[in-house]
Amino acid sequence: MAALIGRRMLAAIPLLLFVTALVSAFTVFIPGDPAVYVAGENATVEQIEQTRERLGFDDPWPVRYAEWLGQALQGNLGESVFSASPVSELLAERMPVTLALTLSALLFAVLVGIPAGTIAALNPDRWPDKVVRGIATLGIALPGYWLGLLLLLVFAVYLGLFPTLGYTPLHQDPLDWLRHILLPSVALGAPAAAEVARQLRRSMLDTLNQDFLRTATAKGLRRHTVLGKHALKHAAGPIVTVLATQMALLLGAAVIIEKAFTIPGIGELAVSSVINKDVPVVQGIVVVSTVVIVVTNLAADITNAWLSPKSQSQ
Amino acid sequence: MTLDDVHVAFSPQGLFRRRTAPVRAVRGVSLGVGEAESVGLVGESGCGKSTLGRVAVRLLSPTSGTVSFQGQAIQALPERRMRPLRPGLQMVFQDPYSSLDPSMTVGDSVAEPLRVHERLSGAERRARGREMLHLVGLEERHLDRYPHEFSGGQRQRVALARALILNPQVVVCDEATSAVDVSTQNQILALLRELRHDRGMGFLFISHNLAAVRHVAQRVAVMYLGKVVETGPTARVFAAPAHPYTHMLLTSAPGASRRGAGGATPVGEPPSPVNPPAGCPFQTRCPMVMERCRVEMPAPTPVDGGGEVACHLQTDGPHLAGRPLPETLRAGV
Amino acid sequence: MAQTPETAPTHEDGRASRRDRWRFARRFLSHRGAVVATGFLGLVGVVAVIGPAITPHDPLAQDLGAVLQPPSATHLLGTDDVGRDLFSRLIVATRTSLVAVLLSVAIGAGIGVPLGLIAALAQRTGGLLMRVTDGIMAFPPILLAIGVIGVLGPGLTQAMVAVGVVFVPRFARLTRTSVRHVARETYIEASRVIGTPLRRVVMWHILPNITGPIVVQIAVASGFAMLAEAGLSFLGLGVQPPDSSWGALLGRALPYINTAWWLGIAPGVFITATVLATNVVADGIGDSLGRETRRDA
Amino acid sequence: MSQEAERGATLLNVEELSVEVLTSTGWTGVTDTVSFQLRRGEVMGLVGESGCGKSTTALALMGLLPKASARVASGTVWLDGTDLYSLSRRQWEDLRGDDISMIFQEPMSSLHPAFTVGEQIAESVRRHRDLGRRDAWQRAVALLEKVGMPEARARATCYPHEFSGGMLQRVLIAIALACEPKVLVADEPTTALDVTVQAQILDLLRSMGAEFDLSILLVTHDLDVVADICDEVVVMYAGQVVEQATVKEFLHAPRHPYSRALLAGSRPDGDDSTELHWIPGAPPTPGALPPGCRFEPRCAHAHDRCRAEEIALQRHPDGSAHRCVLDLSAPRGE
Amino acid sequence: GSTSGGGGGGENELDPNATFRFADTLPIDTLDPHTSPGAGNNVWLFPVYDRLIHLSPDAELVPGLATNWEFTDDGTTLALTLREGVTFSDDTPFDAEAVKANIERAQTVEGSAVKGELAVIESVEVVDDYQVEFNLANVNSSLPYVLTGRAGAMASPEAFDSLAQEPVGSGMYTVASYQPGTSATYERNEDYWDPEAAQAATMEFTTVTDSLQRLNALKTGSIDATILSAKDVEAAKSADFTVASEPVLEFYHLQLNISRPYLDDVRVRKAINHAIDRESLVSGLLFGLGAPAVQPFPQDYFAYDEEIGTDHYAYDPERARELLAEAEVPEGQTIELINQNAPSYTQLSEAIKSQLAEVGLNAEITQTTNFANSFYVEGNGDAGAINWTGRPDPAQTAGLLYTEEGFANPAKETTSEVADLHQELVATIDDDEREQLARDLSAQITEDALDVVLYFPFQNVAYSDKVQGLEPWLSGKLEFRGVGMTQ
Ligand SMILES: Nc1ncnc2c1ncn2[C@@H]1O[C@H](COP(=O)(O)OP(=O)(O)OP(=O)(O)O)[C@@H](O)[C@H]1O
Ligand SMILES: Nc1ncnc2c1ncn2[C@@H]1O[C@H](COP(=O)(O)OP(=O)(O)OP(=O)(O)O)[C@@H](O)[C@H]1O
Ligand SMILES: [Mg+2]
Ligand SMILES: [Mg+2]
Repeated sequence: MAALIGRRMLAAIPLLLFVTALVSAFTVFIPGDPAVYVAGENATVEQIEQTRERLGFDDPWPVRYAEWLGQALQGNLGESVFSASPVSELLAERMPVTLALTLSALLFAVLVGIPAGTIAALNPDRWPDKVVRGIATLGIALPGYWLGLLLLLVFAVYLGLFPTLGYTPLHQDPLDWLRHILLPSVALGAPAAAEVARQLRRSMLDTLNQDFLRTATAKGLRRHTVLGKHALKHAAGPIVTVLATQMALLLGAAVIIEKAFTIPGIGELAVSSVINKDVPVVQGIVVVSTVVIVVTNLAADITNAWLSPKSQSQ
Repeated sequence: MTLDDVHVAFSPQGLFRRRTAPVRAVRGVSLGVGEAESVGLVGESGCGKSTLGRVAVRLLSPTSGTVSFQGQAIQALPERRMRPLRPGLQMVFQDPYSSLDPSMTVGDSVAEPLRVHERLSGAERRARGREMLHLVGLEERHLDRYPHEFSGGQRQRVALARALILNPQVVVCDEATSAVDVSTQNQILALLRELRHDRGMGFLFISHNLAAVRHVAQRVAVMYLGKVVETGPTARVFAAPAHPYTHMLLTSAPGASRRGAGGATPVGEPPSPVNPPAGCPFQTRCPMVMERCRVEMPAPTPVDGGGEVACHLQTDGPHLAGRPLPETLRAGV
Repeated sequence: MAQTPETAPTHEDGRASRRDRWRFARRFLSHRGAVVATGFLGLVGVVAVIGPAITPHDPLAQDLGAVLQPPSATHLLGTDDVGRDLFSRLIVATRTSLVAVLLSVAIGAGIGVPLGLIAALAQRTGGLLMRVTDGIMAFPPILLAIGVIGVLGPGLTQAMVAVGVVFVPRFARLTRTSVRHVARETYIEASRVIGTPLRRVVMWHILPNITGPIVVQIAVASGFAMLAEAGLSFLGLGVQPPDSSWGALLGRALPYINTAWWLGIAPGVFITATVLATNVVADGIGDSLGRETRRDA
Repeated sequence: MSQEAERGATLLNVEELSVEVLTSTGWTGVTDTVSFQLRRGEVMGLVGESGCGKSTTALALMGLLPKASARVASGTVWLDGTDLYSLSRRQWEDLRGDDISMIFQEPMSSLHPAFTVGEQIAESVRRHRDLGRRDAWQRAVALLEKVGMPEARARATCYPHEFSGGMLQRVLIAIALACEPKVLVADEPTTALDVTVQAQILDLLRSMGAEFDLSILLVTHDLDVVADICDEVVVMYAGQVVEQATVKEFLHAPRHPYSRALLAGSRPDGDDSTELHWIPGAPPTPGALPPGCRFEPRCAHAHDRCRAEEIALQRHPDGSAHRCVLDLSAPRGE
Repeated sequence: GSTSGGGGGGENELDPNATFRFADTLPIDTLDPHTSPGAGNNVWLFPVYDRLIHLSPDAELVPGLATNWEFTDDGTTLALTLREGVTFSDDTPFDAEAVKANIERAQTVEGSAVKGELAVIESVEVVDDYQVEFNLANVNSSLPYVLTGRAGAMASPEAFDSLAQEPVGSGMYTVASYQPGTSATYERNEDYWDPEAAQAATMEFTTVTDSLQRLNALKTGSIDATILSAKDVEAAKSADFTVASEPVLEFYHLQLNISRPYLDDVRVRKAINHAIDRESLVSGLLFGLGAPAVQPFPQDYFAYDEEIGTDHYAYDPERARELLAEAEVPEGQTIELINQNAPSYTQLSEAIKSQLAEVGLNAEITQTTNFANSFYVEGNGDAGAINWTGRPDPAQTAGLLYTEEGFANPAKETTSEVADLHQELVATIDDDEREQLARDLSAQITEDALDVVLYFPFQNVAYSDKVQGLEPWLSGKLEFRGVGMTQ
């Protein structure tokens, strides 16, 4: 296990170098010039020129990348070109929000997707299956922000059950946190829940045909033990992988949901920094999200190793 | 076709994967199949039979050793130069379910070798395919069907038809009859015999079913943990096994006779090919193991009645071949 | 049955696959949902082709005196925020949306599948290729898309190229896994023993046997592409005015969701229904392609 | 006959069992009025070609037929005086693994890959016996020892993939025997194993049968296995019982042409020059059965009568039975 | 004209402990006034930082930290008298030294966004503790107005290094917490010199970029006040909120790059002016909540020229076609129309495109994510549909938009008349003369059709009935002075 973690961490290093270099190279092509904005509304052309020089935008990207990397290796991710805030602070401020959002969306996906998928698999082609499949397909088909706005309109604006914007950290006020996070999590997690339900249905159907379930039944185990313990543990394998891939998708989709619910997460920052060429912030976000994804995949692998000891030994 | 001192080791690869010890699947096997000769290869699951078979048709390159076909060493031939030799050297696989492409009709599968090696029109190919199906006991109407419409036995016959369509000199049959009913098995065995007699084909017949081997093979090689422990004419090996393992195989085949013999239950299980024990590979299960077996690899020694055996008993101990079974072997450990 | 004349017509490969397709068609047709969904997609396709000819109004004609009108006899779906007929715009936008989807999926599959094939067949380069795709997959897709749009500039084509780029690693991965799966089958070995050259092994055995998952993935990706187009248009990075796509119509309607809520309903429903239909079709295809593997215990 | 008095009481009584499965054309019968009796302490072989309904019958006894695609159309199964088909689901669950248990052909796939073998044995013990975690585990280890697992205590904490096929089959036997059932149904338990291991497992079954006073129903297509271990044989063809006899009778003087053909095809001795026998044609598929005797199209002894009418199973006073107008063992008399 | 729905139940007592929650339309970049790039940040900065001179709600100069200011030495010196007894929130005293330090910092700090505006100050001379003189390079009558903005914001010299995150000013509030880009909490400065200014104990500001979201937040009580887009005003009113809608200095225009072919011809520019139906833009896009305009200053503002009025370029497609024909513009001539990528600009571009099509011009819309860079710096496109957020002094607006060196002049070209008038305006100190010059300048700009001014949208300030004293500011940047909440 420790070896696995160690190996993955080592493998993450070239990955991080690769993506950050890619970002660096990439930003060259993004049109626009942050210096124009940074220099201020009343700046002259010379001032813009000076600003550009000060920010180092004149250097070729490998030079800038090397400089950034040198700093980053010392733990300094630089400062936002626009707000002059340290990138690490911006990330520390916003990443927990986005993480909380994506994780609760994932949790929602699990809590809804697993029972739904199981019920569907146990009644193949009968009405519960059809209902679950119908809703699941719908869940995948609904544009996330549309769903988000509809939820917002119904539950927050008309029924007044939830606030329409903002975020309270969990440690400050758990109940208020829940009120803020619930609707966005549902909106964000709906497609994931649908995907989990569909995949679980499939792998459950597969599992239900496995010989070892027949063995379990032949032992006289109760039906709920056979399904809830034996079948689920086996069928969960693909779901863990699905959840890991969903995590990457959710991180991206969070942009839109955060916008719809005005949640101060990483999303808006990501979009505006890419558009405005705030390279240090983009780098920071990419580093963090890559790490998140590496960690997620690692967690998925560890879970899978537990779910399937055989794969671990190979 | 001859194999000479073939070694195969599988070493797990991977950039970030932990290195593990190689699996030494085949360790120095020499074996030949002559014209119109059928050689049986028997041994326990995992002892390296299939690996050897795959080396013989050059699906695998051996780690060391030579494989020659029609006097030409083929173990290192590039695929392009190997291709002209392919028609003479064919193989039938164990699993009847995965050895036919599910997206192709049976007719296309059978005719695939013709498409590769001969310039024929579609009609000609079809005619040859039909002929081949007849030979293996199927009918023309089967040509346009898909594998999933066939039973295991039928598929195995289709696979055989595909291997035979180019009229090969040597066919490696890797457990070609293991997955089918006894009845079908007999049918296929009869067909193989016929092909050998009428067309002079040679067979390397891999099986763990001793009875089947006995029915088709003139010579038998017994493998254990990557090594050939005994070879010899079929009749001699079955009547007077010279290696304790061969003996164990024969006596443990189920049947009324075994029941009558009074419960000589074989012991233990074969060790892992990842780190085979030093000395004789069979030492962990051998009821007659001696001090020497643990340190020294027995060399092949000729046996009365033909063939060779790699066992210290042959040189040092009470010879097995041609003698009544010693008490120790009867009673188990 | 043995009376087939010796001079049987040449049975080329076409015939074989036709038979296969029949089986597929038969099974597919037995999925009522999938058939209905296919019908719906067909209808959408027809509208996409003949759309501009059948609009009741000029989709670009504005009437600033009549903005945000509710549905009426003249304007079946009402008017938008500069007073254009929404129904006409919806019809015209159909083509844009479909072309967008096709473009991105074509890019994704067109690059991803060959890459996956190479990665599966060439051991060394394959490993490297997969590392690179891993890296790309580690990017949140929207970031990647925005980056690509940043490079190429906003616009529908660019946006869909971006979405296509997002698809590439996914198609590559799926292809690689499927190929490796198929490559383990004995019939591939059997083909090698026959001496079939690699190129032909790929053509004859590998490609036909991975089409199933890939077709399904294409259908799933189409649904995703439609949503992605909508999302990018929502962020203003997609289609350029005054042209429109369903996603852009929806995005444009959202600010009016509580003043003129009807604006968002039609595009939203069409997007959802189309994605739903593609998914249902994908499921249908998946089910119908699944080969009966009989393996009695 | 005398020594069977105490052991020989009927334990499992299968009466006219017919099972149907769902095919593309609807519910189709795959077994037809299968009847046989399994006596206490006896090993009975259920043999026949692939697809003749052996596994279906075995699963029906366990109440394990897949609900969606198979059902018992008619018939009863009595286990020690209980009518199994009158039981509720919960009663079935209490019965399975306790009074009657089963092992399967593929040891590799019949164990859950993600639980240790010890857990999988202990689970069954805890389900049916009022034992704590520790005690159940102790018993699991004891069982593993009993089935001949070396270093049982350590091996109990291993996962199935760390075992060879033979070892796993021992584990499955341990699970089946965990609660000392009266009947063990074994569906082709050795088909997937090597000869030497096969012999080990058969011997284990034999010794366990004796130790636990088990009745075993052994499903197999391998007549050698039957000869090796069984006392009694039931031969099935196309869903019907065509012959029931003691092993001796069956091996030396089969009554039914099908039994004879089977035996002829499986004679193990012989070499390169021995003639090989096989039954021409293929067994009929369920739903497309020939009129009259189901074996008639492949039978060397068939005549008009066989085509005309269904042949009834003839019972003989010694408990044997066969389904043919002929009796190939006739010279021996009844 | 005000369409204000009345000031709510004004009789109620103000609650001194109240929290006032406001949603702003733009994100806050930094809390350092000197490096903060845009006037949009003023809303967030001004509660913390007082400026030397303040603006009144109708954009007139009123005392801030300076109680008096006057030009001396023919206008080459600006002398200021400072307010006494003021300290920064870190207890550093505010005095002439502090002013000197601030001006010098603003001129030199790395990343300064105001040094251009302050370039005219050559040196700062401390006369005594509360007297300070700015020595100027040349006469610049805009300087007092400049000092009302971020350039004149005073921060504690002790805290110069950390202003971006931890601002220290002498304003009516201090910042209690701050999340870059999204929100800030302000607490009342109990020692503030004007006890009437801060009525609420706490203010919470958040950024909500979407008007609909702001309306929703208002409706659900998450905020007390905000600014709404025209489309959402009706909904707010029907939900019983007060909406004060007033014109401010901000206007929308179709900016023309007059160095481009055809657009360098005044007839073409006039033609385009005539081609636009401003009334329908205001009624269709703003639901009437705006004032159509042809000159860059709103009615009732001192720089507004009555003679030109609002109808100088009446909607007249016929006339437009004639003018285009005279200038020999081919039918269907393409005009590249650039707009910032956001729905409101897109909508406007589309409307303009459709109206230009009527007179035979084919506008091709290109969206950009960075309008200023693309249109002003790189000089892409022929025209841009954008808003001008307004400046306190007409000379600033004219200077940036219509002079050769104006940053927001895409062509970096102008007419000599406009250039001369602008220079004269900058060099004139006398208030009456200035007003006349500003009017002339406005008239000249309009006459030369340097721009296609479209309309002044109203600023729609919406608030609940608990909010008191909140009115739109002509500057367009709300200052919240005197804003409080009832119980
Ligand atoms: N590609 C491979 N990579 C690693 N190990 C392999 C590979 N192929 C075979 N082995 C190992 O080599 C050994 C010999 O395998 P092989 O298939 O030749 O045995 P076999 O005698 O044919 O067995 P069986 O009777 O089960 O078919 C086994 O331990 C197997 O696990
Ligand atoms: N669930 C099912 N659905 C459809 N058909 C079934 C089902 N179970 C069994 N059958 C069919 O019933 C017949 C009897 O099958 P069964 O498995 O009992 O045969 P068997 O004698 O055990 O054969 P084998 O020796 O191959 O195991 C076969 O034709 C099989 O295809
Ligand atoms: Mg093998
Ligand atoms: Mg069976």
